[in-house]
Amino acid sequence: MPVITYRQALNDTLGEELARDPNVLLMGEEIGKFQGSYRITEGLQSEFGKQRVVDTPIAEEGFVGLATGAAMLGLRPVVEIMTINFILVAIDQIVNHASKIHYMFGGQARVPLVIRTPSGGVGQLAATHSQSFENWFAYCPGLKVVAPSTPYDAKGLLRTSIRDDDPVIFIESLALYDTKGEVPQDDDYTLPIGVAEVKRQGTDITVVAYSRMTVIAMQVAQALEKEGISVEVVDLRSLRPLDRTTIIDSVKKTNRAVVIEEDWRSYGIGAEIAATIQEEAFDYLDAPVQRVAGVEVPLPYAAKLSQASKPGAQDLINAIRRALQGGKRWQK
Amino acid sequence: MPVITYRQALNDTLGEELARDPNVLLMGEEIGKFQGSYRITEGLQSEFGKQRVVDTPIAEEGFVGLATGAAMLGLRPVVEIMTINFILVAIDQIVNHASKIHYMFGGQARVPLVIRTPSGGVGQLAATHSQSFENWFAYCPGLKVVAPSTPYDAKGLLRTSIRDDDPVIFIESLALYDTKGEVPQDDDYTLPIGVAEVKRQGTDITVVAYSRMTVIAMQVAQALEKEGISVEVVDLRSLRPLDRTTIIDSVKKTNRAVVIEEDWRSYGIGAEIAATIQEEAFDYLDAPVQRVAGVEVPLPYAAKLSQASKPGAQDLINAIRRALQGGKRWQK
Amino acid sequence: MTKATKAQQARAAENGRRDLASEDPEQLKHYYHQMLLLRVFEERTSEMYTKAKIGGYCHLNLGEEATIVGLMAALTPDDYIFTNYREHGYVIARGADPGAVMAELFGKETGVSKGRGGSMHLFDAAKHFMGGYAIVGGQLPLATGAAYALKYQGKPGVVVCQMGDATTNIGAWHESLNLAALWKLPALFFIVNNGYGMGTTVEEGSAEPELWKKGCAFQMHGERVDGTDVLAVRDATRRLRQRAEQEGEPAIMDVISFRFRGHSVIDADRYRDAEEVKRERARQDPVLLFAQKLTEAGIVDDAWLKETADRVKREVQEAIDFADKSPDPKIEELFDFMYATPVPNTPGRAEAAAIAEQIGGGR
Amino acid sequence: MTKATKAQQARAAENGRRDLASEDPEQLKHYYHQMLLLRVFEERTSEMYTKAKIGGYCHLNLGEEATIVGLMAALTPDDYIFTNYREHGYVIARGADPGAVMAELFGKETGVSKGRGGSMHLFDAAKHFMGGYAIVGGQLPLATGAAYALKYQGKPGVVVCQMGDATTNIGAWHESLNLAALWKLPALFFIVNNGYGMGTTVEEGSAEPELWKKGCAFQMHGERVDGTDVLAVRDATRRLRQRAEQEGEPAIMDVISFRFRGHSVIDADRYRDAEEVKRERARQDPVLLFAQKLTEAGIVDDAWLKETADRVKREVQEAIDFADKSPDPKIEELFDFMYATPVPNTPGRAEAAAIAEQIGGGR
Ligand SMILES: Cc1ncc(C[n+]2csc(CCOP(=O)(O)OP(=O)(O)O)c2C)c(N)n1
Ligand SMILES: Cc1ncc(C[n+]2csc(CCOP(=O)(O)OP(=O)(O)O)c2C)c(N)n1
Ligand SMILES: [Mg+2]
Ligand SMILES: [Mg+2]
Repeated sequence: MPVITYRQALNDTLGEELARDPNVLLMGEEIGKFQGSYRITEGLQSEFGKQRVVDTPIAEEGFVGLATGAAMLGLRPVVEIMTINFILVAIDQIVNHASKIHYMFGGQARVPLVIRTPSGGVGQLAATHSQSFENWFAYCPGLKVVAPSTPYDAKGLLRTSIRDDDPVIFIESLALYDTKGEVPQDDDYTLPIGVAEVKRQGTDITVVAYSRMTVIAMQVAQALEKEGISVEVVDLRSLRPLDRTTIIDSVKKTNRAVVIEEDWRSYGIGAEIAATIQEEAFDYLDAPVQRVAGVEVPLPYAAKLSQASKPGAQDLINAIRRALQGGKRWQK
Repeated sequence: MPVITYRQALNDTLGEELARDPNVLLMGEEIGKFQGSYRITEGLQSEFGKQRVVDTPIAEEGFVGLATGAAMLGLRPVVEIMTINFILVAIDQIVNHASKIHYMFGGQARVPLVIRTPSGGVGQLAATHSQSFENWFAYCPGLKVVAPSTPYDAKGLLRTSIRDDDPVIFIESLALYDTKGEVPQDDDYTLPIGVAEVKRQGTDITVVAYSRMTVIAMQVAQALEKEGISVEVVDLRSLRPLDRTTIIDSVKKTNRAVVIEEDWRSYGIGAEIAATIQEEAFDYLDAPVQRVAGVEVPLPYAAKLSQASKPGAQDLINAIRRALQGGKRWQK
Repeated sequence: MTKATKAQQARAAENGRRDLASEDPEQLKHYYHQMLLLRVFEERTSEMYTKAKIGGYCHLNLGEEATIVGLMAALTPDDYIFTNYREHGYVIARGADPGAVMAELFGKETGVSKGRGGSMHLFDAAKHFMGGYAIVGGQLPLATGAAYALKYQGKPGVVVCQMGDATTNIGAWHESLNLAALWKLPALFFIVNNGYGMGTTVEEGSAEPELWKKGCAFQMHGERVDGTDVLAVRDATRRLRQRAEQEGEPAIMDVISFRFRGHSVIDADRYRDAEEVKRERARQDPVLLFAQKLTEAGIVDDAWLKETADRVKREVQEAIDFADKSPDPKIEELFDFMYATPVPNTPGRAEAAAIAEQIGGGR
Repeated sequence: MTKATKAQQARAAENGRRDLASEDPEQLKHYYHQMLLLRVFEERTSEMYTKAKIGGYCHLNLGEEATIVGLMAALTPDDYIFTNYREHGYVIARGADPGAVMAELFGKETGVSKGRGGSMHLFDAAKHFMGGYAIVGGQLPLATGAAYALKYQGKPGVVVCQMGDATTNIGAWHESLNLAALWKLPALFFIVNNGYGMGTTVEEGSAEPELWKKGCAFQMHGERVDGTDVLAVRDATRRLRQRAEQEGEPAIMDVISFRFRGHSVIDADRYRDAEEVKRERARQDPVLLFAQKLTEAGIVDDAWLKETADRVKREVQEAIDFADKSPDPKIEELFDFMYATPVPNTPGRAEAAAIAEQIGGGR
């Protein structure tokens, strides 16, 4: 398999799906003439034309709703929201409309819509440009939410999302766009939505992660191996539906778990993971599930403060050690 | 103390604060001439005039942002969003703006803003009119989120919220408006934000609840008392900041916990409560923390389906029994 | 701008009442029958609500009958319709079975939305009725997108986006109309101007109270139409519909009528002067007005009117009986329609059955 | 409407360049100094960004100098200003210390937002500069609310809401202007029309490309102004400011200038023809044009220009040195400013100190 970047995997997949199905179209701000703020759609407008790759005014509520209505009539729009911070002005169309149309109308209309957007922070983008809201969408029945961590997963999940007949929120990460990995070229390679993957086998502790945090988890797992600590890494891949079975099976084997998330700690994704584990693997847990997450502040701009507020490898290592120190219950 | 309704407690408090401070004003759709969709502001426009009780066009993003900007210049607006479902069109102003202004600008501006809105469902209001989004706001640093369950708490917390210099999301419930309770008339009666209350002492199990679910919890606690089951009820009162100490102290005493919430189960308020308990009271837990929550569907209109989707007393009783069956760990 | 405005004022005038000479009598009778059907359907709906057969929020079309029938008379089967939550009449006039509509209000499995949607969320895919939406302004971007799809796929037809007057003050209005004008989409923005958003008048909500003029910000044509005149509505819609379909010129229709009752069935309407409401209802009753016109023109007589009234009464009673006899949706099917494309780790029939069982244990 | 439009076109013409006879030479020199200060400040800012002294996103005011200085020259200390993220020059021209602005860009404790905000989030309460906002359209409702507060409290002054051309296509524009017009608020909606929203032209984004006309939907007056002419901007602002303050008549100013570089410092500007950009920059350079005018009018000579250039160079270097020497915010103060009213169960100095310690252990 050729090794390409996460960006390239997305760009390839969008191009292939545009070529495959005339009802697929891309829509968003600056995705055409500008080539995409983060160059995910580079070259696609010149290849497929302005009808298929549509530059929009700054009107997220308008064009997200427009894409939803177009999907109801059979188009398959793939919308780019420049970053997830800007999705708030469009969230009524997604949550009060797109997510409910199929169920609320008794199955009479389908909404084959994909909304791609990068979540999380990088550099010093500060409070309004560094947020994570995937937990908000994961909360909503009727939506499907995926968050690939590798170029391989990005391709497989984007294909599936575009071919899926429900609204899919496709979570990307600015910090992942330049990461590289093997990606199958096979035309019908897809990955299922709603299924997590054990990205690394381990026996001492389970680390649950998604998107960019999976990359950190894999690095930490490798580093700790030298110390003789065997870390199993579960990559959620999908946040809704959540694949609880894969998480629980892993924890039943390792008896310990840490979840790492880039979002704010309270009421974040990790809360659901920890709650689920204690519900379904209570008798297997030798220590409380630890959470590593973003510090709860509007992310400050200053480099040091910003760094101090984001979860990193060292935080994960510390949490793993805490979890391993938690002695076996029956020894207490 | 006189016994009045939750609605009356809110109406009284709004009137008193309008009388006390000329910078306090009410703003929202149909709160004046129409007397308020749920009559919370009844009579206030005739008493205080159109300058103090302002009817707005249907433009939530506009007037929530307007109230935020007015607050930056020293006014103390109390905004009514008719129901929390409609707050989605205004959420960018709340989360990307109001919640960040004080911190992001280094403390140079304050936002003494209160946004009142009823959350949850009643009757057969169906998918677009029965949602709970308080977990979304509770997730955001910079906001304070309160959710009173009684007329007593409603008065004390609304007063504090109006006198607080930060943006406060004040969560009400359509189903609570007609409930009655004692309310102090004392002019400086207030309740602190960020502090939970043990509404009922018990020894066998802790039930964590907020808003309307607290009422159900209290009923269930009373009913189970006859069976000799002693239930302690912790009413969160505030969702942000979350008073973890009160929750943990209770669970350390009872060794068992159930959380009941009206929102959707996955990624809801209960997830954070369960995650927190297993983190901070792991060694005291004799059974997994149980969650009683809304079924994850866009709430169907049909009475039977709607009823089947909402959490109720029986669900709580079942969960309590499950939790009590969880034997002591060291007996396993 | 200047030119456009003049043209618009001319139109507004031209949209005055017409005489009936040129009309097919049978058509006119059909219009009357439909208008009366909507009238009686809504009166009985309000009765059923007070009898607790209907729950949730319920908004009636009383006073809006000519607007609805005139609109539908101008549309083709290719066209699509998106509306707000005050939509019972639109679905019926578009051709849905009144029984299936009443069944939806009753929350029955036989309802147009299978009992899942209720009064505010009616849908009929076969009739291209694309939904009632209960978030003010929510239907605007959706309808604009449907128009986008028609243009993209080169299909005939236009999309009608119905809304209330107060909806022109929300952001979605601005974004949707700008996109429709910018991309020349076959869309009609059809404002049912009943003078109120709940208790707020048009003047209290919109800095430009002449709503048909608000298209100026998008160089979009707009017209005012008498919504109590079924023929005026039909003809204006026909003209603008054709323009939208053939020239890709979307337009605004500002269709004036009077709201007979409160905002919804539970609104006591205290903020309006009872006397004035009574007066206006008499003055602007589309059904009454049309009956008089048809009688004066010798197209119908009292006998026919009586007979039509009886027929409508029967038809609505049948709708109610159908709704009454229809089965509730099964709790076992609670998760049906959750997703169009099945996905793992999602509850289905088994989980729903478990809930149903538990309910036995009382929920 | 017709009348308004005529008036507007007249205004647009009247906003042409004026001669300098009637002006106070010292004032004119001051304007020039300010414009050059902004020019050099931004050029050095871009240099500092490439040197990685500045992070995040960074948008420059190059080409906008006359717009900014003209606007500020017309405002009083009572007035308030809200802007978008392209605001360095606005804060400086409003009177903030350039050193404190550069320090903010460097993320230092001495910055105008104490290093918490960065380039897109500048604030200076003392100068009534109420913030740079980085969500397109986000500042509009806020500014409208500030105007509401002035009216409510009967205070003098107006609120200027600066934004870019592409911002007129988002919903917040519609809701804010409607409220401002409906409630007669002392607000000026000041559009910095540089022809582009990133790579999208005005025509590609707005169905009404004459942005000053978009007020028609709210019966709000609008004017086009030459943004490369400091006096034209000053005088139009003065006139409309007074109208807003005294008659409660908000207005739109459509102020045209040319964006010298890419949308932000990291934008290579590939979507514009390099040749044309070069041509336009020469043709529409406000600093150059003003220098020529002042020289022709005999108000300044080459010596003064040279001396002013040196002075500005020094001033900007001092700003950079100040920023460089300033301390970083302390991690121990991470939670300062979290809430204005203290509340229990919230992290504070102790928790921040714990994080700082942990960082020692590398984060
Ligand atoms: C975003 C949003 N805000 C508020 C409401 C509550 N609400 C429902 S209908 C309505 C009035 C709408 O008036 P109009 O558009 O004129 O339609 P009408 O009901 O008069 O037909 C309001 C405020 C809502 N459903 N959605
Ligand atoms: C709601 C939202 N959508 C998209 C963006 C990304 N964005 C930042 S600036 C910009 C262009 C704005 O253009 P304009 O209003 O003309 O201002 P200019 O940058 O030209 O000064 C865009 C699309 C954003 N910040 N917020
Ligand atoms: Mg209306
Ligand atoms: Mg611009």
